[in-house]
Amino acid sequence: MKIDESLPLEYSTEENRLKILGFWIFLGAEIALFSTLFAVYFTLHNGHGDGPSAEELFKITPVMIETVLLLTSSFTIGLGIHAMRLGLKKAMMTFFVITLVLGLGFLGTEIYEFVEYIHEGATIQTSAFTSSLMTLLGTHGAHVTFGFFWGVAILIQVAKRGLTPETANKSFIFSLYWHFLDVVWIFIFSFVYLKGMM
Amino acid sequence: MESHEQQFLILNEPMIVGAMISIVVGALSLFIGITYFKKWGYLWREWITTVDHKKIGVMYILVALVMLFRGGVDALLMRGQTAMPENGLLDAQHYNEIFTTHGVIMILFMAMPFIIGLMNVVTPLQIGARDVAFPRLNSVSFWLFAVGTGLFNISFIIGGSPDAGWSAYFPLASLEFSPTVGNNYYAISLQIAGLGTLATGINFLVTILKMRAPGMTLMKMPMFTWSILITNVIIVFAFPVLTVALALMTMDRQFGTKFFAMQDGGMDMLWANLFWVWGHPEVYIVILPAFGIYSEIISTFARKNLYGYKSMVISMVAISLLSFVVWAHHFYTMGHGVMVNSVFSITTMLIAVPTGVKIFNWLLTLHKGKISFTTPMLYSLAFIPIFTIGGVTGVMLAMASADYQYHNTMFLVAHFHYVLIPGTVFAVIAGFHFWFPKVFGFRLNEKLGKLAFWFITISFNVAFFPLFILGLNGMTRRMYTYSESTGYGPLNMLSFLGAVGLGIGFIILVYNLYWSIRYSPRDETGDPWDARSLEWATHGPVPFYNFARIPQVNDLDAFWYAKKHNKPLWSGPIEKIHMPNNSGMPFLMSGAFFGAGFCLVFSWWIPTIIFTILIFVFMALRSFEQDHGYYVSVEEVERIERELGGEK
Amino acid sequence: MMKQLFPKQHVMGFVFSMVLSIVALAVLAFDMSYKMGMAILLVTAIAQALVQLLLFMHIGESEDKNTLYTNIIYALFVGVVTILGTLFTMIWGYMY
Amino acid sequence: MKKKWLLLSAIFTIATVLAGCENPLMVLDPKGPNAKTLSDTIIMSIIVMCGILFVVYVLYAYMLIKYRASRMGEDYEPPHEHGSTKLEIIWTVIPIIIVVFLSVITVQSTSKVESKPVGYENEEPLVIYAASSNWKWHFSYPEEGIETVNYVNLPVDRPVEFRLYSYGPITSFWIPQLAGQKYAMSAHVTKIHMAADVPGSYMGRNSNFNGQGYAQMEFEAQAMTQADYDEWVNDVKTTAPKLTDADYDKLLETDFVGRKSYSSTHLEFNPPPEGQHHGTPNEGTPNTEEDGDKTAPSSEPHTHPNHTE
Ligand code: HEA
Ligand code: HEA
Ligand code: CUA
Ligand SMILES: [Cu+2]
Repeated sequence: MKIDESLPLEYSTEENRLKILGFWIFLGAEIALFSTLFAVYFTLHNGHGDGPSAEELFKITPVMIETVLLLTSSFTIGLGIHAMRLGLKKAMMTFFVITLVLGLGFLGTEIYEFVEYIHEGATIQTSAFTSSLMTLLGTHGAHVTFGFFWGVAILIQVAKRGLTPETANKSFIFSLYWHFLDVVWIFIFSFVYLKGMM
Repeated sequence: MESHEQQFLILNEPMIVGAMISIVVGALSLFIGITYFKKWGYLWREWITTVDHKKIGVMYILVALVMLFRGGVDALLMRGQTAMPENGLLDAQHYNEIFTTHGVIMILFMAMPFIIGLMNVVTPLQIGARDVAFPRLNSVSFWLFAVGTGLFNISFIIGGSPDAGWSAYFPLASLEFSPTVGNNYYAISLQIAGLGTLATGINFLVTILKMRAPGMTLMKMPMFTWSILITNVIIVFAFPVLTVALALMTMDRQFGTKFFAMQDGGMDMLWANLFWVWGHPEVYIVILPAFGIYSEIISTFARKNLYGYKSMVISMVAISLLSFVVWAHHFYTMGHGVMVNSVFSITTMLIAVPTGVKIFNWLLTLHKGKISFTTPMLYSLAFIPIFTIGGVTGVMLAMASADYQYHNTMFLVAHFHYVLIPGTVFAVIAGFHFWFPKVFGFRLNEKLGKLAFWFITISFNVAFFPLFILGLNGMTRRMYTYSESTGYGPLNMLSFLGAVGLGIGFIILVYNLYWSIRYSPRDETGDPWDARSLEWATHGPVPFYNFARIPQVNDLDAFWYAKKHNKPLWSGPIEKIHMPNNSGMPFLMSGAFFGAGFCLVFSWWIPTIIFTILIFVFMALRSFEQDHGYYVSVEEVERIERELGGEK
Repeated sequence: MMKQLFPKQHVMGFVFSMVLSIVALAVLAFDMSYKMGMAILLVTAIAQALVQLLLFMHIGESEDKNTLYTNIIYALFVGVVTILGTLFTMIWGYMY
Repeated sequence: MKKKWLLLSAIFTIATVLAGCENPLMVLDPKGPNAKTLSDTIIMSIIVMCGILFVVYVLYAYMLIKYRASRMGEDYEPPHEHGSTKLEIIWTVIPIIIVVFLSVITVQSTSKVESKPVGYENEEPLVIYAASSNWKWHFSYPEEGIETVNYVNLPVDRPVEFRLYSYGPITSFWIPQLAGQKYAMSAHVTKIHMAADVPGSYMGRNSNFNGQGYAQMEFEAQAMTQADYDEWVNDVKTTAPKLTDADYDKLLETDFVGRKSYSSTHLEFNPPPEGQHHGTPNEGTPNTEEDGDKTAPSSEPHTHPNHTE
């Protein structure tokens, strides 16, 4: 394997560069996927039938908590990658752990929110509005959940194998994924919650 | 007209029982045969676990050929049923299942994989690469596709086929109106195959963007590679829409959500909308590679470079962008205002412009050429006039007002067969004949090839031209029978005869395969057609590492240039070659997908969850796996090259 | 050490994203027209996305940056067309 | 390549036959102004397309005849040509002009058939509700207070406005000789305008696949003189039974029924989803259960010009 020393570890082999490009393209596909979910939500968000409407359902507090947690985690994973580029394995791992903990916090809040919704009589079967809302949120949440386990797997590998072109590449790609989820959340925050409460 | 009750094995239908028996017998004899000839190891080592793009491509094409026959038998049954008024070959339920599976299979399990197969075989060779960017992922793609195909096809005997049309409009496809598991199969098998397709899209984009031979700038790429690049862009951005649509369908049918429901704020029209947001780009996914294939073949057999290379590229980019903004032409009749229909009419008709540019460029490529009429060339030449009929009738459909009269009629059916068959099917057959010697080292017989060609081309027109007239006479599609007084009988009979002729043509085609494998003379040159692009520069059959040395490209049609000017394509010594390892994991993981999909179809939750966990376990295993591939030594490469008749 | 671990670019990005979120909250705090609110949300959300894309994801750092930009722009084109087009055909198209 | 020429001449013959007289094709044999608009549009577009095909075929035949290898001589080597900007501009611009032309025609003819037929602008249309349920058509005449199943009679020389909806899968209401088709859906009402010029019996059917009984889902549309029409209405009013809620429910449940006539309509007890839009609460949706049916459709001003005035 040819290693190009002039580039950061995660870019240092041809294979790594292919993977990074491939992942960006995958993110392009994810943009299309989430756009479709948004399109569905925007089309159906008034279709609440006899169930609760957006105004009735949304509360600002948990949403703000989720937003702060996720934005912060996006920041910390950025720092993690920065530390990785400096070759600071310990610092990098610390930032990754913080990121994943914040991610768990996000998930916890979101689950709490869902339970609240169900208490208010809004399940995924209640109306087209709740179906599309919960599917959009759920898809994002599932991505975060998957990201959590993926992050754990990468942490284990970094701990065991150190910072190699391979592990650095995985960590970097993981960070792209995590930032992307943050971007999606911002759109959910703005155009689902804030717009819904406006 | 009794409706099918929910049942697991369909035992009350002679046709299905017959199919079941023949499948079981076929599978059993295959199993015994493989065991008898001790081929399991060979199969596992050389095919099931392979990550070689050429072998994966061959497997795609094999499945596609089988599916062509499955879809073709469906077609013959439909044409047989409607050949005469009040015919009793099929009842309504059967007819409905059959046109649904015919449409799905032909588009998603025949046209797509055939194209993906050719793209697998050819693209890395054309750009002078050793493999695709992610060989392991490529294998995953294939096996997911294979599993999706298998799942869709077993619906026929276990549980019942989908019966709401390939477009599966809600509310018809909802649990209320389609209570059998048929549409679960539809949603889940397309979902699994679609994931594979998406992965293919990413894989080939990276391959083409990053792995071209030195010197091959984008504007020096062969036109087929260009068409694949653009096609994969469409795949990457269109398939997520299908993913979402199918997921919503599954949830509506199996989890009681209300997306497309008739109550609680649901919107049945939204399914149609999402389906076509994907569905329209999909038809360009199957036509653009065809355009690429024709470009290669026409320029090869006119012995001329492709006319207007740049405008060919620009027009494909234009088509790819336009393909995303026209979908509503599939439901002009849904009652939205003049405004919506006008906008989509105009965007739709605009696609005629770049397509026309391509047609005229091909014609001008022939100009001053030296045209030899080989089998692949015949298909490519037949494509131009016949596809143009399909295209201009498409423009007629694009006129919203007029479409109020064509929509859902046989006129529409005629349109899309006139684009799909001379467009996509002729192209993949032409590509099959053209690249066959590259992969197997011998050509298909030309005489038989031409015989099949004439059968197919003439019968095609006999089978489908009458449908235009029937459509204008008010015959709607998806109608299993009609009364004598309609007067539709004679033309339908004519069309049936055409379909039989098509069947005979395809039988000759397959016979040609058999004949050529046995008797065709082997070709040693690797370049039997005196062709132009890099894939012909290496040996045929191609060694597993493709090129002993990576070629250096200075020109469009690099190989042609090298031949004509006696310039070598490569220099320097042979170096050791890095190759990826085979792996059984993609196959096994796809097995887990099959399990999960099958159980999900029947809403068996616990096994579904177990299989799903298994899928994630495979992903985790893959994450922890350390596999750096292996090296082929210089001596080994030299030995292989010598055996293949001299270094290339 | 701290300076090394907390580069300015990232800290700025974080501050931006927090500020932008708070600005977006204005649509709840103040009484404003629907159009005005949507405009604010659009601006803040797009700015946030750009912060992530440019400052955190380093989209412009590699040799493939043109490909990456094309990819994202194409994805946004398809995304926007899907969203607006769906609303156009399913909702607005019936209201002229 | 004789075949191509055969095909070409076939197209021309067909084009003439299509427009011709003896046994004209249904779509090209309009019996009312809106269908006539469509038929004219179609014939015009066929002519344009034949022109395009002609150009392509002539070029094609020329290339194939002139440049076949067997004629070119052993040592003829084709030239290397990059293309020609001039030619490429020509075959971009001419199609664009054609597309612009077709677009204008499309927009004009679409708005024409989406409004009251030409020549009837000032007349009050006869409103008929057409509802589909597996696998029948129900026609209600609110003006006359009568209802039919699987046949519809209309007076000639009077604009008719069909308001469509469906109890279940999407269907498409189509009387080819009077107007183009339109979908009938469960959540809201769509509309077709038409008028018949000539008395006669016309084929009408559902043209959007909706399950097992789809092929049989035909009805007869009979255009009759005003006098005949009045007589028929009177006849139904006096002789036909009233349609009760229970009858209607039973009717909806039955897969196939023959023709029926009633001297009242279901509109009173099972109102159509008018003024509804997706998204608003779903009272009035045809599929809702008994009590939902009784509530009047929500009275909010509907924003659906397509649906009701
Ligand atoms: C390979 C597949 C393929 C291709 C390439 C096309 C190409 C086109 N299609 Fe087709 N289409 C389908 C597959 C395809 N279609 C399928 C499967 C369906 C039905 C699905 C279903 O309902 O089940 C369908 C349905 C369909 C409809 C919906 C009709 C309805 O449901 O009522 C419409 C309407 O606009 C349409 C239009 C077009 C147009 C304008 C093109 C254009 O791209 C054609 C462009 C080509 C030309 C025009 C010829 C060459 C050009 C010139 C020589 C230049 C000069 C020409 C002009 C200026 C006109 N198609
Ligand atoms: C790539 C796509 C593709 C291809 C290649 C075809 C190929 C064919 N299709 Fe296809 N068709 C569709 C895509 C395609 N179709 C789609 C998308 C639909 C819409 C579905 C829907 O409404 O939901 C459709 C619908 C459709 C209908 C409309 C049904 C209806 O609405 O009532 C009909 C009717 O004739 C038809 C006929 C045929 C025929 C005769 C062929 C022939 O070309 C097939 C030729 C192949 C063979 C004949 C098989 C080979 C040989 C044998 C099997 C050996 C045995 C033969 C003999 C003994 C003679 N198709
Ligand atoms: Cu759709 Cu009103
Ligand atoms: Cu289309």
